[in-house]
Amino acid sequence: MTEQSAPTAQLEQTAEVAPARRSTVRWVLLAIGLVAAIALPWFVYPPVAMDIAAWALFAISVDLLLGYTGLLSFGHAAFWGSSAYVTGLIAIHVGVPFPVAILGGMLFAMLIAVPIGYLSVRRTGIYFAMVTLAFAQMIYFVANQWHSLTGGENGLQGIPRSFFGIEQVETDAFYFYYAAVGLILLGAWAAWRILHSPFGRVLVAIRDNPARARALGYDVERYKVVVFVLSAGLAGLAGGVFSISHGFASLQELAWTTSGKVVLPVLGGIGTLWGGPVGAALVVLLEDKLATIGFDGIGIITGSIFIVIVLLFRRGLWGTARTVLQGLADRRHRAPRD
Amino acid sequence: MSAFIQYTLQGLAAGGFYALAALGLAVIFGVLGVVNFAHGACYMLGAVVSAVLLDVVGLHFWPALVIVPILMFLFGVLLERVFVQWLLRLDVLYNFLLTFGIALVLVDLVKRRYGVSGLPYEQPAGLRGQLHLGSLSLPTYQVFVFAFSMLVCVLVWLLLTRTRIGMIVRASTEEPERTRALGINVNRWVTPVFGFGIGLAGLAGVLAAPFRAITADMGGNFVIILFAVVVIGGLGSVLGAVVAGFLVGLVEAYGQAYASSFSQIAIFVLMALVILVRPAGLFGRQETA
Amino acid sequence: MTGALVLAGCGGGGPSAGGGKISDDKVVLAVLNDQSGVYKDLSGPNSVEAVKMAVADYQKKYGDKAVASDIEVISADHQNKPDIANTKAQEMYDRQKADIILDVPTSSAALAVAGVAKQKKKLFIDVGAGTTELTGASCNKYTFHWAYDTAMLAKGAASQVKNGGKKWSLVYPDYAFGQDMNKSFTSAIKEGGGTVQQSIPTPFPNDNFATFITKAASSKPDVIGTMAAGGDLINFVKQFNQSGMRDKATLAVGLMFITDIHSLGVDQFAGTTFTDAWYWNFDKKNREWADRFKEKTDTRPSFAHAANYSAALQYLEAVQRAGTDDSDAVVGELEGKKLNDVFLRDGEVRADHNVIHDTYLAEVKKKSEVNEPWDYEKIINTIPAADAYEPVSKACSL
Amino acid sequence: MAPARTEREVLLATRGLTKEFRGFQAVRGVDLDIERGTVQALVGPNGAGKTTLFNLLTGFLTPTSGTITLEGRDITGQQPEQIAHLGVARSFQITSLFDQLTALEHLELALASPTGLGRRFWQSERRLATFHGRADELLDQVGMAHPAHRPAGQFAYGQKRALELALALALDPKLLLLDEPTAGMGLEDVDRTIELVRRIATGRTVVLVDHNMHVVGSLADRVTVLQQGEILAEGTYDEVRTNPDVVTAYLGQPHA
Amino acid sequence: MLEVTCLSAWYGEAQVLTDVSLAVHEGEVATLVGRNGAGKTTLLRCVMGLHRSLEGQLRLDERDLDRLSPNARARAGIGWVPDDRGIYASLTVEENLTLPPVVSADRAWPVEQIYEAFPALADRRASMGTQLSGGEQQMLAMARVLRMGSSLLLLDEPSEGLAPVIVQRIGEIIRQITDHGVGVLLVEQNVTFAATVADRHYLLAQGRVVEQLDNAQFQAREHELLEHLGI
Ligand SMILES: Nc1ncnc2c1ncn2[C@@H]1O[C@H](COP(=O)(O)OP(=O)(O)OP(=O)(O)O)[C@@H](O)[C@H]1O
Ligand SMILES: Nc1ncnc2c1ncn2[C@@H]1O[C@H](COP(=O)(O)OP(=O)(O)OP(=O)(O)O)[C@@H](O)[C@H]1O
Ligand SMILES: [Mg+2]
Ligand SMILES: [Mg+2]
Repeated sequence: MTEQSAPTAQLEQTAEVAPARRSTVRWVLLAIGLVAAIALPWFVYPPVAMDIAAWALFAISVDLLLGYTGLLSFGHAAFWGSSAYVTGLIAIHVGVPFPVAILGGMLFAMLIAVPIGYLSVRRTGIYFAMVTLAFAQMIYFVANQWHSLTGGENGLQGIPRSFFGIEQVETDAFYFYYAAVGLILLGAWAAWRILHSPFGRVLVAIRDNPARARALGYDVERYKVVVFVLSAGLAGLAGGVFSISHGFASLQELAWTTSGKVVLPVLGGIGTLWGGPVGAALVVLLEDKLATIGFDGIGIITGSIFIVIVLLFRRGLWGTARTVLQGLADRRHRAPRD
Repeated sequence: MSAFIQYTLQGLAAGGFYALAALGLAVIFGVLGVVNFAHGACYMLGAVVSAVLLDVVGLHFWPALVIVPILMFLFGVLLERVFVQWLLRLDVLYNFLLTFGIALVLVDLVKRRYGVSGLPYEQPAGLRGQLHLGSLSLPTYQVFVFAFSMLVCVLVWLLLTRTRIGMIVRASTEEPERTRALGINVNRWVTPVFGFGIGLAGLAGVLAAPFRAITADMGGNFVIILFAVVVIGGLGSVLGAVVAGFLVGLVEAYGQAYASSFSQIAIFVLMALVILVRPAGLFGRQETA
Repeated sequence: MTGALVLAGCGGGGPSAGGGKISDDKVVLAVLNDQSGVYKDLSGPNSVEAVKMAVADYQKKYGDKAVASDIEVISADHQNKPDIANTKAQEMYDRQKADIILDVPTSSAALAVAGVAKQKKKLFIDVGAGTTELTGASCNKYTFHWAYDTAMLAKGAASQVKNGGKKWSLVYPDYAFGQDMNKSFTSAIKEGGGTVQQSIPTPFPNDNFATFITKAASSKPDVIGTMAAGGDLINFVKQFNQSGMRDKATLAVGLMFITDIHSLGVDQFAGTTFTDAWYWNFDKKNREWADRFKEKTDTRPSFAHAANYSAALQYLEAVQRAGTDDSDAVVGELEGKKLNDVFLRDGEVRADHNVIHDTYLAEVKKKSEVNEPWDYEKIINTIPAADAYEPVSKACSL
Repeated sequence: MAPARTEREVLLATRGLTKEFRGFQAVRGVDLDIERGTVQALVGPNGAGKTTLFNLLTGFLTPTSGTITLEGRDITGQQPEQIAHLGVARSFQITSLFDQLTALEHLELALASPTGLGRRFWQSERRLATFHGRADELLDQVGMAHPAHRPAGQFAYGQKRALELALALALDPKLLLLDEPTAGMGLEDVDRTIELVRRIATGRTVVLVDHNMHVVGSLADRVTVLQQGEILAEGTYDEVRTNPDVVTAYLGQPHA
Repeated sequence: MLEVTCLSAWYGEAQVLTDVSLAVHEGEVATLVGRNGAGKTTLLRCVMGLHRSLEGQLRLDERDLDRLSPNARARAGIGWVPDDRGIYASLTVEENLTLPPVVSADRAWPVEQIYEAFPALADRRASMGTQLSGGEQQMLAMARVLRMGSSLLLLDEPSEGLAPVIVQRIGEIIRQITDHGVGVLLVEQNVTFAATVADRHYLLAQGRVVEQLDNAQFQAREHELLEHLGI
């Protein structure tokens, strides 16, 4: 019967924002997003732009679990990182064009996600978070120990960027961005597709009230595992792009601090898809700028920003903006009805 | 054999310390349902404050053991009033993010003021040297930490189980609105409990000062271990946190002694096993967070 | 840069001809290091100061004869994150027209930057990182390793074998750095005729060393060597002292900076031995420089500060000799040169771009022996440059 | 009693069904036979074990001992979703909905469940629109057509109860378990619900828990009275209503 | 003792109460009847101070309530039995019962008396609140306010999900406490039950009080009301 008691606290998200129905709005946003993604390297330094894109997809993958399924994974570094390494290893030892390598990394991430997910999804809330963390730590440990393969603390250096011998892409970060951002967009599209599918609807139901979902004949565990693996895949895709773009993979990719990047979607706004990218852009740009201003209190700034956002814009930057917009829209829509 | 006993004793000593350090987290976690990621930072503050007081006003270990926790309690009250209270009933995630932010700020403030390479601290008077029992010997200080931690744990446990506080605060965080409607002034209870938890973190900090590096980062990884302890023990269970503290201490000690390079994940393996076998930890209430 | 080459082609006159041969008329020295994390105190912002001192000295020395008339020093904080280091390095070379990057602690970050340097064909002198990889498998034409590496630390510490201290127990953090240190120490001690009874891996990071210390002590060694660094080192030492081992065995520390001694207090460390690449109070020359440094930063320099000064200075000297800041020319002016300055004693740029120099086995003074702030070290051995480092590694081909 | 009617077709049967919560027996050795096509009422004092019995039958709790058979095959210990797929639907006594979803989306989900459409993460959610028609009907039946487009979180209590019912119906089950369907409804809604249940009961089997004797009286073919986890009495409404034990244990002195 | 004058309440855009005025006197039971969604619960929440977007006046014993926080109102003697019972999952039955403070010692029921009245609770006192059966939770919610000894009870469908015997007992209890001067504002769907306990009835439709009847009239016109209002 305990299962009947609906999830203790609700995430301050889709409250008004049940799956967005206004498809016109949706298309406009989509267009904006695309333009942004394409214009990015003109405005920020291409390698940084690449980081933003990669973290954006990572954030989306986290949101897939957090915002739409109510699972806070604190071990996503496992997928981001392991894919980063596997991608790197493939690129180094097999020498295939990087998209292929990344695909390999992504598949590997999904592969390890199956057992991890299978074991974890029976737990909820903080317990889920901690189990996933535990598994991530184990993978970190393996990577650290397996010095010969991963280079341990020194990281896996010198990952090539072979791309059908196209010189610019392989050497110039600017062109590389356009070669790689396609993968990111593909991932983002996949997430969007998943969320606005019948499957996505079931996820929301499961998040709200698992017991009820089961009574309707939905196998909650199975759905959770599937979404967990899908999410891991996206995280892996992002991680692969990241390691190719930087030309190395380091243990940091697997450390829990990377899992800590779950904050990205929260900053942008949970359960909004766009929140992830916004949050990622914010944090990456911040880290980049702060690196050069010669102010040795980076944490003070990032920390304060987190605090302010949680206290004042709980729906996240994007979430807040969107709620405001919808508020206006609703006024128009609702007026006639009640 | 005597080596084994030696390791066991060291494990227990470490365990006692973990228990105490995790206690505050367990209280805040279990009673208020707040994932206080800043707990590590508060532990660090406890240590730094005692080091600074020693350096500036020459306040020694023994008085610090009383004064610093009180200061930290006040600090906790401040945190709760200014930040935490707004998020009490929301999903753990928001507290997590908030306290994460707070931790970042605290750590960097300390770094800017006191640098990164740490502060010196004295060996407390009367706790220097070792205690010898037969072939074994333990640092006196370790023994003290152990005994002291036990004492505090028992007191806290009594406080939460033998009084109404525990239940009132649990209700207040489960359904603040409704609890008000039942004539209970929620804030009056929640705030001090949060402060209390922070105070405990500070206390752990003071105890750490003589045998741990007093640096801004000292809480960074420590807090993760503490989370593991609390989760292994089971959310909301003070007793659980204590038992888990010892468990972790022993596992760590044996791991270090007999499988050094694996000792670093021993804790996480342990945690995974416990959660998978007992969904709500060793002593947790069945409702999951 | 191409522009500079063309001019060079025109063979325009001697050194005094100034700016012309300087890429975009400016020499930019970039310091990329940790300005907020664990290396902040021992390197960090003060290394930037040290580099500025080098620039000033260079300009003072050559006045208007200086090839690099216009010199700029920029810096960035890589927060010990290799990805940021990597991005920043690219940006420094491409956008901010840096001609050289300096310092870069944390091996993974250093190796990442080395990669960039190789790709961009620009100079990189690493000071802060300890990995021998930089002058081993991942060495390249544009990367130099200045102050120290794990092998050198080991050899230094092992030199005390001949002062007694034959039986060793080693405790090392179980990650690349620690593992390298452990290997180097073991071999160095063996060469010196000592024995390593046990070497014990520990987690990293780690705050609880009690069990490890007991274990290390169990074989009754003369010396217990720890490869822990930074915060972990302090944890180790505090618990080592509490355990009462201090009276039973010498403590040898693999990597220690004077800032560590300062932060923990000299009496906690008293009697501990370690390898130092440079000590401010070693002789008059060092001391003069240290005093100038103190005026700027009101603290005493660690060897990293001095090394950054030296690296910057020698780079500028090389530019001066080359008459241009063109990378290949400057590399040419550095390779194989014997160098001497306040930091480099009997220094030499080896074929593998490892810059070797005399190093020192230091012992931490007792509180009673300290007669001014930061006066913490007794130098017991000086290890001549020739013996201070491993021979050139075969793994490296530039 | 069980053997007496074995020639009639039994849809669901329990034998010695027992559930124990840490030493406390909520359901004790219950033998229940539910015949196809009948409306069977389950009444009894609070805490008699009715909801627990429902939870056992629908797999939300696993029995401490005893067996459950549906159409002759043993379903003891199966998962809720599996049992749902076998055509057993239930409503919850303590309202249990998806706060973020609108009434309409609730029903779409329920209707999609048997089709397996929910597994398709590569298709558009518009596919769910195919269920609109049926969903609207159901909402109409329970008088929820008006607020169909509001999130369930905003419903008044009675509205939630109505939606509960609609959900159970949506699965078009062989066996429908209703836990206090009319609780918190006004009389008129109660009567409409009675009508509704009667209509859907044709060709279906319904087990119904309700404390409203009016509802039980007008719907139930048979009534089983539980007390402290055991069957106290069984029979037609009138038999049971006049049974002195039942009166003292449950009804109190009879009135309207 | 309770006076509500010209109360209007909103949920965001939607207005759910319009100019509701009513009064409850000492020792009297007033019911609030109306079909689902009429606004009954909202009204109680307003009185309790839990619903804030409202206009109008709320007075308890000549005392203005607007200023008071919910907990102050509870201490002032308002006891609330919410429609969803509001039992705490994290507390045991006994804790649920003894959680709220006793606001008036002489009116408050001692725990023993409560366990006499509801033996079911006595047996389950050690189990977690939400493990109780629906009806048991309902009893617990009722018992909780009895123990507080409030002077004005707001009962939101207290008979829901209760066995007829228990419903009768609740009826007796209500009469018993009203004899001691407690006022009760009762939200009921179960008209028959309402009729047995109440002195006066307010009929609520679309958030407006459309009629006010004493019990006799109410029973007399029950059928007409049924058609007219659909209660
Ligand atoms: N998870 C549980 N843990 C402990 N006891 C429980 C649990 N669930 C139910 N019970 C107990 O089992 C008994 C039967 O509960 P159940 O909900 O089946 O009663 P019910 O017949 O539905 O009563 P009502 O008519 O009030 O709904 C009750 O006394 C209840 O306290
Ligand atoms: N949180 C909310 N947000 C928006 N509208 C709400 C909310 N809660 C209730 N409503 C609406 O306000 C109206 C009155 O609700 P209320 O709960 O007061 O009705 P009620 O008379 O108590 O109904 P019931 O008898 O079913 O409990 C209903 O139409 C309901 O849909
Ligand atoms: Mg029930
Ligand atoms: Mg209501």
